[in-house]
Amino acid sequence: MAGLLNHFAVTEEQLDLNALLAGITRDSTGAAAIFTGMVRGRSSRPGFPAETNYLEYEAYVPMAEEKMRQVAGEIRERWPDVEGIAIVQRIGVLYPRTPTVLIACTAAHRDTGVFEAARYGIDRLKQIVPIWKKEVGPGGAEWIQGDHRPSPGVD
Amino acid sequence: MAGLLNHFAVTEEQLDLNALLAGITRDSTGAAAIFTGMVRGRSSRPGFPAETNYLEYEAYVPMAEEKMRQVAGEIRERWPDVEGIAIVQRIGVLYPRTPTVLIACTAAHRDTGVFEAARYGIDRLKQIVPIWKKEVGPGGAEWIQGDHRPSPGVD
Amino acid sequence: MKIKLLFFATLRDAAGGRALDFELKPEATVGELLERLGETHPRLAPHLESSLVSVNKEYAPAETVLSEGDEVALFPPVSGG
Amino acid sequence: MKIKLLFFATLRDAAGGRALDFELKPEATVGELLERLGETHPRLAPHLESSLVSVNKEYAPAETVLSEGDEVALFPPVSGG
Repeated sequence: MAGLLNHFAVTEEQLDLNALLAGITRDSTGAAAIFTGMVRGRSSRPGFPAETNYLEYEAYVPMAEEKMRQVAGEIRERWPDVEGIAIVQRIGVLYPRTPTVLIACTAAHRDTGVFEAARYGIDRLKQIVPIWKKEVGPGGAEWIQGDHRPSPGVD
Repeated sequence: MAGLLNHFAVTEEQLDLNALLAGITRDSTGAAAIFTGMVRGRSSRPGFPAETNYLEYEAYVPMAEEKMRQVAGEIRERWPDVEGIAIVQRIGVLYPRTPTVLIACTAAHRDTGVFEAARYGIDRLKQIVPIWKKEVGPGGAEWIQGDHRPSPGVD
Repeated sequence: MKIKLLFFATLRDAAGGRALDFELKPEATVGELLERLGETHPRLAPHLESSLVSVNKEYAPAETVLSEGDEVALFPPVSGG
Repeated sequence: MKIKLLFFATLRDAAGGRALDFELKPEATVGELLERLGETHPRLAPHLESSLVSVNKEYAPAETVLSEGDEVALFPPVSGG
């Protein structure tokens, strides 16, 4: 699959959206859909911590980057007009308002599925990419546990 | 509508996605969907210039910023969980691969309609915000004309 | 009465300039403005039928009644993004 | 045979460390590994049933047969993003 514009990373560095976008842009590119997640400092949704001081992320880095590659492959299968895909997770101690994750998909035009592709990317990342976060708030520290059990051979 | 995180601009400056995102992030924000458009240097889609040297944008700036505000109002009506909205159009001479426009919507969670809201935003911008571009390619210069005729009172 | 005219994109090219102060009879409508403009600026005439019109930064139909000092802009369908 | 065990998140806390070299009989399965681990590391036992297992960076079911030098990771359902 030479020539595919892919960028997968687990990093402790700040996410630079400008650079990440430029990295998956080529001459034929006319549109990008980007998702970013941020640390919520407070939440009113039931089941979520009302107040968070910070999150601490860890990852099984080589497997995470492999699984990001798999997610990108699934995206290309479903939306073959997607040109570039960046999937980046920041790890370490991250404070409220900080972008923690980015999924960006580029294509020639916006009607190619780029929005759906980015949405699919973040949904799949949260299912199968081995990353975990511990929430530290006024009540102490707690690992946040996902609810997806991957099916070997499928996930 | 005090306290709404809105940012509307027509600018000749480079779009800084990091700063624009930070500007519409607050403590309760956990997700952002961002659309950017770029100048295509080449295209294989019928009806689009095969090769473009650059685009030259102009805008009726005060009306454009008013119409951006209107688009944001329409977004908030449809997706009331959206927290922040940034709509920015860059004008002037812009070369291939350059981001020209950004629509970003933030919310507490990604299932709040942020993706649909960003998509709606760019669709509406291309219908009603008074901005025009001239395409300059090997064959000369040509104004690109839209196909939407706004309905006064609605658009 | 006097209104301020603005032209953008193809309309600016045809008008040969971006702005114009224009004299109209009181309570003239947008439709009457366009008719008058076609007479005084024949190079604009072929563009007027398909052009969009805003009055004070709001899209305005032909029957809109104009007032002294209004800012009226003429331009083709938009193509931003 | 020897395999390399890795622990993450809650499993790392329970294991008291991130990595462990572990001795197993040849051709042991993932299921047998978990059973053995529960015996040798009782603090891990309560976590093993709900934990996910990867072998050489791929999710692996209990019946997967292990080989000398495999990298086996144990961790809870993921929560990145």
